[in-house]
Amino acid sequence: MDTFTAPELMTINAARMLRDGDVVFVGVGLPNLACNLARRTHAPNLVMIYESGVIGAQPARLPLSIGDPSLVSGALSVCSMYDIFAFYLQRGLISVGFMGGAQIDRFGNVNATVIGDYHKPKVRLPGSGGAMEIAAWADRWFIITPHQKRRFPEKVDFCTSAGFLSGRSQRTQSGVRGGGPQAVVTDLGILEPDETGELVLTQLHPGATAEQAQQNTGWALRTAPQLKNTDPPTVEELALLRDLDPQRIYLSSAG
Amino acid sequence: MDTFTAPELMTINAARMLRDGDVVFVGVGLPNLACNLARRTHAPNLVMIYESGVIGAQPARLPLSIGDPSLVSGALSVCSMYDIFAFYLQRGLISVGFMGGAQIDRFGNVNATVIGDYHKPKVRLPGSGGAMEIAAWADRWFIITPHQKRRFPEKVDFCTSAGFLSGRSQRTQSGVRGGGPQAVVTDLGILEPDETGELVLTQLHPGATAEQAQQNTGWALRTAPQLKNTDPPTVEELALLRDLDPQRIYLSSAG
Amino acid sequence: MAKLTSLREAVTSLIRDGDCVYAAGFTHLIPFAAGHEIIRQQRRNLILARATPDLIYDQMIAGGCARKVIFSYAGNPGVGLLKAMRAAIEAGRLEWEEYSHFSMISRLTAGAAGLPFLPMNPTAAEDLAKVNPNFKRLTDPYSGREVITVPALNPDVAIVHVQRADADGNCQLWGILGEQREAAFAADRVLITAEEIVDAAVIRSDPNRTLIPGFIVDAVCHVPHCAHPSYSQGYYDRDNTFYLEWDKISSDPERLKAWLDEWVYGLDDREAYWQKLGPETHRRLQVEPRWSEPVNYGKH
Amino acid sequence: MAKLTSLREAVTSLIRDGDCVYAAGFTHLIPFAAGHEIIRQQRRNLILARATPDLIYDQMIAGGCARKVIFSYAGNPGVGLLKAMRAAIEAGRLEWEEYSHFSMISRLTAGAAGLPFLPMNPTAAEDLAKVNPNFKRLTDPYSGREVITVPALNPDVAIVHVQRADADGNCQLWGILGEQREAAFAADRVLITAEEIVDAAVIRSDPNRTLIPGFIVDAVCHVPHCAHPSYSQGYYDRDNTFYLEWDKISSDPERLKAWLDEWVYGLDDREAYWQKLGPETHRRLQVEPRWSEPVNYGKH
Repeated sequence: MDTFTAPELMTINAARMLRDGDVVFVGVGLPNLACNLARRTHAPNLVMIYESGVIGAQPARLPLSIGDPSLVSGALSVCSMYDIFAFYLQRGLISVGFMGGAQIDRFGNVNATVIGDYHKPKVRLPGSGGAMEIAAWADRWFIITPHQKRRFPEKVDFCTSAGFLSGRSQRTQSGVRGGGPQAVVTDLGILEPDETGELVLTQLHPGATAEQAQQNTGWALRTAPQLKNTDPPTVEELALLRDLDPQRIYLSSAG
Repeated sequence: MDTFTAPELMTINAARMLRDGDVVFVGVGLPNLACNLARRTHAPNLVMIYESGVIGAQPARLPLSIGDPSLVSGALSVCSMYDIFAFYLQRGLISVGFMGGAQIDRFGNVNATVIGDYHKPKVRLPGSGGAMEIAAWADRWFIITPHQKRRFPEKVDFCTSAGFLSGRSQRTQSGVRGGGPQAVVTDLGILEPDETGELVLTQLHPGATAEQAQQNTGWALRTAPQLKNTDPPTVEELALLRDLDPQRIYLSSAG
Repeated sequence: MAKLTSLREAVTSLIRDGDCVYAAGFTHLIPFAAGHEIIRQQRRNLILARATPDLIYDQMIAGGCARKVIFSYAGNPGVGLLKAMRAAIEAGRLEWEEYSHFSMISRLTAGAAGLPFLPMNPTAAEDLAKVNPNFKRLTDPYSGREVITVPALNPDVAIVHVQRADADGNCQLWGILGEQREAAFAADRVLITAEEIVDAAVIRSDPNRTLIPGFIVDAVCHVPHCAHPSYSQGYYDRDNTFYLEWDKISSDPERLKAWLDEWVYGLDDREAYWQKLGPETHRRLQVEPRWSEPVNYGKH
Repeated sequence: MAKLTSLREAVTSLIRDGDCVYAAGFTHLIPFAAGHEIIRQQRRNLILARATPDLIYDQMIAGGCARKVIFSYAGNPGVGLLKAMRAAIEAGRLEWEEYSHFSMISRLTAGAAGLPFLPMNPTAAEDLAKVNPNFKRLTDPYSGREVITVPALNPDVAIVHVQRADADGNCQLWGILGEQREAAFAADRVLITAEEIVDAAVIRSDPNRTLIPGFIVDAVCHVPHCAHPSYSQGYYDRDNTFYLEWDKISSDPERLKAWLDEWVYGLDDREAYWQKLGPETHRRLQVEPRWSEPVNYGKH
C-alpha cells in the first residue's frame, strides 16, 4: 500500500460510491476528481453535468472553476442556466449531486450561507448557488469534507440545503423528489443516515478510530452496529487519481 | 389608374396602415405581402416575425407556409416555438398582428374554431394556432378579408380571439395588454372600431358604396360621420406588390 | 435493443398500444417515416399529441392508430383542413382536446421542466377554457391579478427527427426548432430519427448546437428522408405538391385506403418509399448547399 | 445616439443613477469593461443584479456605484469570497436580496417571458424564504400540492457581452450561455458589447446562433477583450492569476483604492487597459483556434 493524503483518501472513497450510468451534477475540486476516477474504473458510462450548463466535457486541463472554458471545447452539449436547472435538475434527470458547505448537521442539513445570525453574520459565506435545488431534486447526494468539529454542529445556523430536516419523515412529508444525503465522506471515515435520517458512523478509514470521529463531531455520534473498515486506496486508484491532478492542486495534504 | 384585383386592393390598403419600425407577427398570404410592400415603401425598418420562430427573413421565393425553409436560409434569427410566444409575443415586443378567421363579429371578436356548436360542429375549422394570444398581446391587429355576410355575423359562434368582447370597456377590464383590432380591411372598404368598440364603416374603396357594405354585413352596420374614400392603389404600389407575387398565387381575383 | 437500431425495431420496442405519443416538429423535421412504421405495426388506441397534427397524424388517424388527438392547429398548412381527422371526429371515432399554440407548448415546456404547470397571461378569449377544463386560473401572488394555467404534458414517447446525431443519440438540429427539444425532455422515452449519423467529433466540435443529449435518448435510427413530405433544412425541400395532393386523397375514403396500401403497408421502410417517389421528385426537392460560417471554440 | 457607438457614449445614454442593472454572464463573457466605464462615470445608487456578482460587482461596489445587490452566489469562483461586497454589507453600506441560482434565474426568465412570476418545485430548505419575502407559495391547481413562486425581474438595463454582433445588434454567442439571453429580453434597455462587429451576412449564415435580435438592442459597442479577467470562448482565456490576485487586492482597502485608481480611473478605455496588461499577459491568455463544423442551411 502506497502512502496517500487525506484528499486522496476521501476522493477514492467517494468515487467508489458512484454507479455506472449515474448522471452526476458536479462542481470542481474533489467531486470532479471522484467522478473522473469512477469513469476510469468501474463507471465508464457515468455522465458529468456542470452547473454552468456543460454536459460530457473532455477538458484538456484540470478545470479550476465550473465555468472553465476547457470544459466547453469538445463537450457534447452546452445549454443555458435556466435549462440546466429546469430541464435537467428539476426534471429529475440527475442521479447524484455533490454538496459543499461550511456546516453539516446531525440530520444532514447543509449550511453554505452564514455562520451566526443571517442579518448580522459572524461569517458571510457565498450562499446557495445551485445547492438548494441539488439537495432537493438529485436522486441522492454526497458530501466530501474534512472531519472537524466546527463543520459538524448539532444543527446548522442556516439551512441552505435540506438534508432530512429534523428527521427522515419530515423530508418525506415535504414532498421533494430526491432521496437526500446518502453519505458524508471524511478523512476519518464515512457517515451515513440511519432509518431516522441521523448521520451515524458506518465506516472507518485505515488507522482511524471511532473516538477520533466522535471528538471531531458536534453531536453524540452514534456508531453503526456493523462498523466496517474501508478498503485502503489501491495502487491503481492512486495512480489514476494522481494522473488527473498531476500538479496536486486539489490532492495535496492542504487541498 | 391601373386595374387591380380585390386582393391587391386589400393588401395595398393594409400595407398603408403599417408604421415604420413596427414589429409585425405575420403569416403567409396577403399579410406577408402587405408587410413586404410596406417595407419597400414607407416602412423600411419594419421587422417581420413568423410564428414559426423566424425573424428577419430574406426568402428567395414567395413563402407558401410559415414553415417554409426559404424563410430560414439567410434570416437574422430563428428560435423555438416557446420562445417566440413567450419572449416575443407575451413579453409585449409585437406591435402588430394579422388575424384570419371564418367569422368576425360586431365587436371585432374572431372565430377560427367552429361554425355551429363546438361539440357537434357544422364546420370544424383548424382552431387557434397563435391567434388567441396574438389578438390579446399584440399592441394592435388587423384583419384582411372579403366582405361577405357569412363572414360578418352579429356574434361569432366561438370566440377564438378576443376583439372587444361585448364592448371596449370589457376588453379593458380583462387586463389583456394589447389594444385589440384596429381595422378590418375588406374589398369594399375599411371598418374600424368606434369608442364603444363596435366596428363601423369608416372608409370606402373607389366604386364601392355604403349600401353594398351593409348588405354584406350581418349586423346593422353604422357609417362613420366622416366617411372617407381610400386612395386608389398607385402605379408604384401595384408594381411593387406584383413583383412580390409574380405568379399571382395570392393576388389573383380568386386569391 | 442497442441504442443505434432500425426504425422498425425502435417502434416495436418503444411504442405500445395506448401510449401518448408526441411526434415533434413544427412544419419542419416531421418524422413521417416513424408515423408510417407505427401504422404498419398497427399500434392502436394511441393518444396523438402535436401542436399541428399536420399530415402525419391525419395519416395515422386514417390508419386506425388513434383514440384521441391533442392539438392547437388542425390544418393542412397553406392548404386547408385535415380531412381524415375531421371525418374521424365527425363520426365519433376520435376524441380530441384543444389548445392554442402557446398553451399547448406551455404544457410541453412544463413537462420538460419538471413543473406541474406553467402560467400564461390572460387572453380574454374564454370559449376554449369553457370546453377544456385543463385551463385553470390562479391569482398572481404579487399583483393580485389572474393568470391562466395549463398542466404539464409528459408523453410516454417523443419521436424527434434531427439533421445529425451520433451513435449515442447526441442530436444537433437547425432551422425551425418548433418544440423538438421540449418534447424530448418532457417524454418518458425518446426515439430519434436522423438524416445522418455522424462521428461524436462532429457533435463535439459545436456543443452549443446539441439540443438533445444522448443520455435521455432510448433509440437512434438512421432514416434519411424521414421527413418527406415535410423537409429537413439543408437536406431536401418541402414537397408542397404532396401537401396539395393530400387534400384530395384525404377527401375520398377509397382513395385514402388505396394510398395507405400503396405507400405505407405496401412498402418495407423509408428507403423503399424514397425510391418509389422516383428521380423526378428527388430532383425537385434537391437543395444546393449554403453553409454556416464556423465559430471558434478555441483550444482552451 | 446611433446604435453602433462607443462604450462611453452608451453608458452615458443608457445607464442612470438608481437603475437596476443586470450585467450578464455566468463565469463567461462578463462585461468588465462596461463595469469599469460605469465606475469611471460615477453612477450612484445602482441596484446590481447578477446570479454571481463575481469580481465585476465587487469592483463596482468598491467604486461606490451600488445601493443594493441581488444575487444567488457571492463567491470569487474557485478562490473564495467577494471581499469588497462583504465589507460593504458588514459596514451597512449595501442592501442585499438573496436567492438560489434557480430562483434567481427563474425571476429573470419570468421577466423575459412577460410573466408576472414563475413557479418552482419545493426544496424543503425554507430559511431563505424566511429572510426574503419574494418567495411565496401557491397551490398547484391540478395536484393540490404546493409550489414556490418568485416574481419577475425586469431590470432597467441589461449589459451583455457577445462574441460577435452586426451593426444592428443581432448577437451571436457560444460557449457557456448563462442568462445572457434572458437578461436581454427581461430588461427595458439593452447595451451590447462585442468582441467583433461582423457583416450581417455572417449573422445570416447561421440564424439559429442569433440569441439576441437587433431590434431589442439599444446600443452596440465594439469592445475587444471586454471580458478580462473572465474570458470569451475562442478569443482569450480566463485569467485565473488575476482572480487569485483580486482576493488579496480586495482584502486591503488601500490596495483596492490604488487598484481602482490605476486600472479604472487612470485609464481611458478598454484598449488602454488591454495595452497596460502587457504582452506577457496577452500571450498567457492567447488561445489556439478550434473551429466548429459548419452546418448546411441550404439554398431553399
